[in-house]
Amino acid sequence: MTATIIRVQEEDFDVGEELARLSEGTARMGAVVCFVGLVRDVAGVDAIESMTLEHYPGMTEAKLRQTVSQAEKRWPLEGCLVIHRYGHLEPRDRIVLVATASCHRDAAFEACRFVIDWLKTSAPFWKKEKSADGEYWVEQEHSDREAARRWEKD
Amino acid sequence: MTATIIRVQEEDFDVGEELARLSEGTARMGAVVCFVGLVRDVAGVDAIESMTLEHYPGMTEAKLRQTVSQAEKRWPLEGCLVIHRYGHLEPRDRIVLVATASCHRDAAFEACRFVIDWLKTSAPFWKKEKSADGEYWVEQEHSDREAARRWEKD
Amino acid sequence: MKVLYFAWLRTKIGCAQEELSPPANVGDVAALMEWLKGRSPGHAEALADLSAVRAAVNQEFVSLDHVLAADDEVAMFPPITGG
Amino acid sequence: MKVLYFAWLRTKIGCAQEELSPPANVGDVAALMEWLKGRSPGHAEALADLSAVRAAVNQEFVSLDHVLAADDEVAMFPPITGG
Repeated sequence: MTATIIRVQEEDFDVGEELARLSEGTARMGAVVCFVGLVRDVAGVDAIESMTLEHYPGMTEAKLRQTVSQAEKRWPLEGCLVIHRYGHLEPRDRIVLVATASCHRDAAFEACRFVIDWLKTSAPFWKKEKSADGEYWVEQEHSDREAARRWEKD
Repeated sequence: MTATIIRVQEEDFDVGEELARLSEGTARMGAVVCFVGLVRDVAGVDAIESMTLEHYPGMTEAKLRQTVSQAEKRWPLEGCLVIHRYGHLEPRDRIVLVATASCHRDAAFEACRFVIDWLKTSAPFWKKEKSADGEYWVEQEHSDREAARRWEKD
Repeated sequence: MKVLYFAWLRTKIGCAQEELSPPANVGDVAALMEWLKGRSPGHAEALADLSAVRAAVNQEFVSLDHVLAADDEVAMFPPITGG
Repeated sequence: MKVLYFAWLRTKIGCAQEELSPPANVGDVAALMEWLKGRSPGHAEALADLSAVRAAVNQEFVSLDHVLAADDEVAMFPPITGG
């Protein structure tokens, strides 16, 4: 019954349309939680002009599927949607959408948090930021590793 | 700097448009979390045909403003949006949208959860469900009171 | 004093809003509810079990011992079920 | 064996993908990285600090002591930064 949608794409997405697609065909979901990651115009002290997201085609999709499938095992979900963009992005652009649907909001909130936390350290994406100083590859944040690790304890 | 949008309305809303409105004028928000509450077609064992949401005009808006303002004090938000519908609703219809935006996802997730938990026991709305057995007023759920109470401990 | 009723209190009482001038000995919300029970069988039925009734005065939730003023807006309703 | 490079490993090595047949004594990922350093100054620079390099074999994350087979797809990259 669960609707699972996973897409890795260069194009932007429409959050409203995607959420509507997630809830097609069922009236059992009472709660939809979604996370949208956006490009910020600052990183530390630098103003970001643009960003390039590189990924590992094939492995990315496989890892996203694994992550979603773990979420579906841990929580009673009616639907789960992950869209992650790659390529050239500018400040305010959407990078990623995670949406989870369940009968009740607890499961939807927890599963959404799990998927984005886990995705950040398991889906093979690499960000290159461009500022006035030039281009540089972004380093992994300690807080992201910690956030993912938290879910391993349970 | 924080964008605060609170609306109580009979009409439906477009989630994508509303989220876009929330992030207008700033490229500082890296994370947007949203919760959408939908009408389900079952409640317990009964099939729901439709629902009517009554509210207390004036007090509703005041309570939503208080809730959002508490969230803005507790977390570093760049924006917070609450839209709550009233009137006649059918299964799959959207009831409520809560969206929170912040630089980082922790704050956005926590604040969104806080606003929906708090709203459920502090915004004066009453649901009447219609099933084959007739119409009845919905009783408050113990789990909703507990969810709101959790935030009082901190 | 403006008194508002919501949800099943409204349907049992058969009216959404009344403009009332309770006597001086009606000092708090509980006393107002007791006094209202005398207005009609609908009022009596709606207010029979006060443990199921919540109140707001001037759009803030209050307990039943909240002291009333003549120009208050008093609302009575069941526990809320929004969201 | 197909070897893929991503992010700054790709830019330092100057190539995204190589089809290689390492000698039989190259048994695991660490040995492959050591062997790759001899291919060019770019390879040597990219693989100078292995603590900054992660690997996947057949699209699963592995540690550097993962044993290799001749037809494996091996990927090398820095810690990931998606989302």
